[in-house]
Amino acid sequence: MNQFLLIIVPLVGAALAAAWPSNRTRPWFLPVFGLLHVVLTFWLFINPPVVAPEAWLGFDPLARAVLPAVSLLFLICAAYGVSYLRIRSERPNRVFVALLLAILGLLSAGHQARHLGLLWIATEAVTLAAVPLLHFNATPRAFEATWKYLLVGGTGIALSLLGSFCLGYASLHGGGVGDLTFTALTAQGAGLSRPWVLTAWVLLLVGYGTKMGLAPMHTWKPDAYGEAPSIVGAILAGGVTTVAFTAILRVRSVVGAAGEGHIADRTLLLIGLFSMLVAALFLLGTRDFKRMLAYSSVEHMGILSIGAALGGAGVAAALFHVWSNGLTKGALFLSAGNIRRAAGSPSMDDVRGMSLLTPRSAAIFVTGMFAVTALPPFGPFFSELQVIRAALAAGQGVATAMFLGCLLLAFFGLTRVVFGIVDGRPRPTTRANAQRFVETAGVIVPPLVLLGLSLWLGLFTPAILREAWAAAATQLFPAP
Amino acid sequence: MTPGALLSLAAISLVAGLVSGLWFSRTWLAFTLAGAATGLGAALSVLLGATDWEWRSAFSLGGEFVHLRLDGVSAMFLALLCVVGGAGAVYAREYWSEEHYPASAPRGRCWWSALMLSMGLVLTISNGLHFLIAWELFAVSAFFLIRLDRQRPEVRAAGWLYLAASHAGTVCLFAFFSLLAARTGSWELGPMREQTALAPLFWIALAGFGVKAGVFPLHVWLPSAHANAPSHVSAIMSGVAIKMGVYGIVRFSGWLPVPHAAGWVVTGLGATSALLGIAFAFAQNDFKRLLAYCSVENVGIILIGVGAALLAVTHGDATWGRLALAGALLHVWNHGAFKALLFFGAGSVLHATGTREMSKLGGLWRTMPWTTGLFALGSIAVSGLPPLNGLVSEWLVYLGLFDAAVSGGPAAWAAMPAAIMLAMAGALAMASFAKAGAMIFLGAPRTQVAAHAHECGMGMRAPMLTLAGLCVVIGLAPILFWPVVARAVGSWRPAWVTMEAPVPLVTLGSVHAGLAVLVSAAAAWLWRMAHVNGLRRGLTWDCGYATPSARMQYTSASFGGIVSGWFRWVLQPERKMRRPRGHFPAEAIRLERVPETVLERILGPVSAVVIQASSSVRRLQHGRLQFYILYVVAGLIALGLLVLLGGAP
Amino acid sequence: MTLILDLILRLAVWLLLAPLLPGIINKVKAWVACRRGPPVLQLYYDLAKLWRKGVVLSTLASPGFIAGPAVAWVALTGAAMLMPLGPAGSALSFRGDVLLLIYLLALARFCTAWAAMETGSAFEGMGAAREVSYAVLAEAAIIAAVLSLSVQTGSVSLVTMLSPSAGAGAVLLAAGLFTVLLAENCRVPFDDPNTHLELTMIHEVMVLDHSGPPLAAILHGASVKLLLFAVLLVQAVLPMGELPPLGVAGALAAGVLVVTVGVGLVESLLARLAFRRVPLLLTTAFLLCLFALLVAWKGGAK
Amino acid sequence: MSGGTLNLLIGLAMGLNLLALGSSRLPSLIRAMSLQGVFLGVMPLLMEYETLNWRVVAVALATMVGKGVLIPGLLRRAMRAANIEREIEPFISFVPSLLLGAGGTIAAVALARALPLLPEHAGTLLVPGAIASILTGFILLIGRAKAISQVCGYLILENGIYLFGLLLIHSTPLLVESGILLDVTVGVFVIGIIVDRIQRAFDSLDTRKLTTLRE
Repeated sequence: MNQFLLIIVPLVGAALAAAWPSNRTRPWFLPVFGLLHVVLTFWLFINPPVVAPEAWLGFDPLARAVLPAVSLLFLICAAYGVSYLRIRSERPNRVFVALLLAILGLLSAGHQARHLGLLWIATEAVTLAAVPLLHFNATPRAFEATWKYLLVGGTGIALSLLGSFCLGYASLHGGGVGDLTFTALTAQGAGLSRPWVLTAWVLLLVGYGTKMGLAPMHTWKPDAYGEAPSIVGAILAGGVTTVAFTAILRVRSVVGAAGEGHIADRTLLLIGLFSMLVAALFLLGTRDFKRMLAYSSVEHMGILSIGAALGGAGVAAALFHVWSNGLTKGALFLSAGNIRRAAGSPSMDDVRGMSLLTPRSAAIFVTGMFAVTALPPFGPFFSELQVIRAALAAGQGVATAMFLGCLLLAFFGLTRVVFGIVDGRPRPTTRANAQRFVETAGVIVPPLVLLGLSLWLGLFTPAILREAWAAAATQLFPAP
Repeated sequence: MTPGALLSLAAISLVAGLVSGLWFSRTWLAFTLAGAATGLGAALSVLLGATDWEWRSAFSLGGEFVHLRLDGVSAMFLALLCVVGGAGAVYAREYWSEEHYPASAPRGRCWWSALMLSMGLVLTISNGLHFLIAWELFAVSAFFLIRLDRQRPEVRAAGWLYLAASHAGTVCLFAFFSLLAARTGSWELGPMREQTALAPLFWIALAGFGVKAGVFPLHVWLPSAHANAPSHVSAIMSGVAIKMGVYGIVRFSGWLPVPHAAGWVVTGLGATSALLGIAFAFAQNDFKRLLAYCSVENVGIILIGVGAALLAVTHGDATWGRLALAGALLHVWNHGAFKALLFFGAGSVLHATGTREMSKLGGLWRTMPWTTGLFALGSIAVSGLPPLNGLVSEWLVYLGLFDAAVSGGPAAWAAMPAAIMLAMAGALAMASFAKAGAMIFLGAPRTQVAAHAHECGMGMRAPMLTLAGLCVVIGLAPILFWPVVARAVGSWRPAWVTMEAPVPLVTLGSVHAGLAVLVSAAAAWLWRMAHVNGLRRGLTWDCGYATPSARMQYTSASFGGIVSGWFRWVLQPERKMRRPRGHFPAEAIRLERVPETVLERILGPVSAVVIQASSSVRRLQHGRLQFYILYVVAGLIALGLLVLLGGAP
Repeated sequence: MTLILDLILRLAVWLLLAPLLPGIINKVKAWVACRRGPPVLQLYYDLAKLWRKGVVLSTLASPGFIAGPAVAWVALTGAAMLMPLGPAGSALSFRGDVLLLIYLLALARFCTAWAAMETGSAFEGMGAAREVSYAVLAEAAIIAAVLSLSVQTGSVSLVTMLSPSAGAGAVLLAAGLFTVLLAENCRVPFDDPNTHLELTMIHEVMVLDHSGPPLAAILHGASVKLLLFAVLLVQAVLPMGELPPLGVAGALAAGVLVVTVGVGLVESLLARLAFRRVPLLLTTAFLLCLFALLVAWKGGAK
Repeated sequence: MSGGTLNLLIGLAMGLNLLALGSSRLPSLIRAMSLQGVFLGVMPLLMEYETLNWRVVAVALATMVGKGVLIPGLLRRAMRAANIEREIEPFISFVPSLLLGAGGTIAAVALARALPLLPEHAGTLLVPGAIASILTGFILLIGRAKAISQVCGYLILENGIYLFGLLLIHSTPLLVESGILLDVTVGVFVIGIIVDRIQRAFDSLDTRKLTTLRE
């Protein structure tokens, strides 16, 4: 029952928020329902329910390994959202608040979906629900970004639907009775028709990869992250992408059961490395620090898919990375949002010396940058090291070398941009603009908390979390 | 007290310093000195005692149990860290004082404590994961120290270059430790010489630590970082921080099996760094850059010793290997002492004149007698001249090389060229420091700033005196330090442990002492004779030229001209000259700049290519939706082909 | 007691005999030029005179200007003390004393250069620059020579090193060391001690501003250095192992005389090299020593 | 007999693809698309006519209304607002797109053989038709400059997938139906709204204007 609550509670909240009259008090729905959701999630996390194998929806190990991170990230972003929406009080926030909560509900559904169709529906519902959030600023640039997000994402939707059809037909052709729960598909295993499975894998990888933002399907990301409010960016990067990732993981387990695991792994590894390389090259040149975050997110999606390509240990490491990257990226997005608001521009060309204008946000931004580039003792360091170790254990020496090389290039790019905007003497225009922005506790504490979580996650990874990741890995890769 | 107790005291006081540094400079100094003293106590108690100190935690950090270990090797480096760190802290309070740098002084104090703490951790930790953590913290705190004065663009550039290079090294270390963990199945570090399968890992470690150590082709970050950092930071960077790279090489060449070629490569690298590093130093005009390049040379000397020791491990006998390694380890201390002293001296010159260009200085000995004397002493030490400490360690390395050559094995092929290159490096070092001392302190002031310099205060003088004292003591009584070095050598290779000095260090020390006495006696006597016979002051002989001016003095460029001519192939100096024309030439210009060859001539083009690639890739994100969808289709097709090819059994 | 006596005698020999060599050289040059030339003891008279003279100190010079020559003089004498004298051996012999000797010479060079730079005169800067620069090659050559000796004799201390066996190596070594001697002591063809054109000088130009006792110290030190190199050369190449002590002493004296005369002849027959050619000659010397080393090593190998 | 009719309809749909590719005038493009939508709406009724149940009927109606009426209407409104009549200088001009489409259709028929089908589907043109429409959709999405043409392209792409989904409508109705309903929502609400907004923000529907976001 509780797993349904995870979905229903936020949706109810969304409905209430939509009905709520006051623009000033409506934002409080976000933290309240976020908190409720966190409580529910962690209650389920501590004592996980038994999931019936034929259930279409369930808090199974995979959901247990990822959903808490999303919920936590959402709560903190929600807390930030209250003060953010107070700053943006000139904009009506009815749609914004309602859809954010709706997204939380749909994310819970997507993470818990154990049925091909349900998973697809949830994922795409999230995609569509995110659309109005992207053009919250209602600038032409925002609409352009939304348009691209919509059509590229829509293509992704279409392809993943086609992929789902193919997988369904594979089961049908293999004598299945049309039961599309992952349990059934996995059970059918080698009975699935090989050509259809492979076609389905390619289509689903591209479709959900578009949503994850793997290169070369990442093109919507910089525009969307660059134009959307940073809180939306944080939730997209830390929440929505993870749904697509878990989708790929679930499909991967079916393909593995069908005996095509090695091909799937090869494709995952290659597309991951390619994404990292592309992202690193973009990072070397980009001059916009919000787009920079988008490319960094592409890079980390690459890391995730590389982890997924490395079997059990790699998947556990990747799930660890989902947590560490999501939380750290959140801190980066929120502090970047502060800097963006204070500076009035996201471009290195006009933003300088923010360490003098917004010292706290700048400090968080720099720390977050170091954290996300695997500086110990923050979370990403440990998770990426686990990925590296898994890769080496799997004998992927060359891939590891490329992986490290891309990390290095990305580090060059990120430090270049970050110190470019933090150092130096601010321009007078920036100075004037920054007068209107106050670093209140409301906009400083949430990113700080995220950084703290990332640190805690790295240094004192709770045994129960490791156990949850390992359980998820065994769920996807049952030990032969 | 046990080393453990002392170390925990040290850690506590450093943390207290880290906290208090933001507000109270005096308290910070007290805590830092306390930390340094206790740390030094711990190091010495291990070095003079017989047993290593080891501690395993009950709790786990990052999924691993904390495992600390202080043995001979790490204790040697720890002692150096404590001495230089403490001295630098004292120096910093006057040099980077609150009233001069209200903004950055507090930050500087905190990062200083952080740096000392993290380096201490690097030296004591014996678990791969935690080693990486401490290593990165150390790298980052050094980075923030370098860019203390971050309002200046060149400082920022130098800091970024350091960060980038250091991260490149760290990436190698990621690979190294992960491979180690993957092969051994745990992050635990310790002696595993018998697992010969691990030997190839040494190369990755060499690359990773070599960057930090500033070995010649990998030294690109070092000159600008040392030159642009505040001088006390340059001192600890050059005196201790780059030694962390040396520590890594020594440590893991001692714990892991080394490949057969390791000795050759390390010796070769060392010899190259020694010769080319000092050649670059001699060509510099910026005296802090000169010191920085000189650090490259000294790391080279250290590596020659280490390489000879590795040669002895692979083919050869322990006797000369032990000598070379002892020389190398002692040189780690010596270089730490005199290079920190020299950087402090440079700092007080910078403090007094505000310029790093030797061609704008001169004649400072009148206004800054203390600095002059101490700098001269440091120069004698760094040039490896008797009777100071520089010679002692170089002498040990030389003996190791000579014995290797005499032993006639294949190692001789490496030892003899190394010895010759070491000799040339020594001569060049002497030349460089004759030049530096002369250009800065002697002759006539070349500019107004040089004419109106002022001596540094006691706060900066005291640490210099301490370090100078250390140089003298090691020089005059090297035998006192032999047990320490022998202990370290013993913990590098237990088979090599020995207590009695295999070389007449006593004799060397007494000769040094006698020399010191005689020298001062002779100087005094000559001085007296001069006064007895009558002493007049007159103009310098100017060959009858009527109006000599300070600008007619030999400049640093002209002094180094001959040698930089010999090394033009690597120095590649850029010249801008206008020859004098006609009978009464109006003006003639000759400007010479020595570029960072490796950086500008090799890395520059490479990174240009990468940037080119990046910009051409970025052009794909041109905002046209149609193409974005095309990319999706392309991805679809590519993956489809991949699966088709992969699907083919 | 005997030790003290031995030390005093040794000092006497070195300090008293050293100034003889320049005299002999000048005499030889005079003979070749069919002049009468200055008396052999000329340098003694000069030193005595200088010792009594007052000092003119440059207004720019620091106390280092006087300390420098003193240190250099002590360093050179100390080096001489390490050098064995045939049967008498050396005052102090230990493993690696040869390296100390080399670095004592370097110390002397450093102090002379430092003192020269004190005056801020362009001439002396020029001289110091040349001195320290050419020293780089000279030291390489010396180390190569020393290496060859120690490889040949399997020892690292002078007393045992300097009893070589005759052979092709000896010839090469002789040539190399002789060239180094000329360079280190600033003789023709590297430098011309009697020229009076500052622009062309190395050593002499470094001491332009010195006068009185310091100058005396410098000149005497220079002569000690010359004797030192002569003794080194002779003992490095003459296989005197089997001779009786007196014979060895005689041979040593004769050898030193021959070297001195040789220097004189070279000075009177050759002209000073152009400066850009100097490195070439020094490199040749280095290569000679290197070949000597290879010969010694391969000889030892078989 | 129904199989024959079905194939006939699919053939017509494929023909409409070519029409859509070839026409430079937006109204005819929209008309082709809406007609295709109507055909697609009829198909499930044909396939399931012996076991006709309310769900199938609902799906069919939703499709016909959504794809045949609602979206075309919306696009027409936007077109009128932006008063554009025809596609000018497309990225891939009409003859090449026609050739591409035709070639693609042939390739689709060939490609469909590679994928094994169940006996009851063996006779149908569903798979080739689906592939052909998907291809057409992509060509329009990539090759056209006007937002409206791209939307049409997207919907034709969806039609292709719908065609494919009909293979499964018997075994796994829910997946298919939800997919269809979601298409309709995507189409109607979101795209419609955004097209409208863009029309207002840029007061044009030429995507050449939408290239301010770039590196």
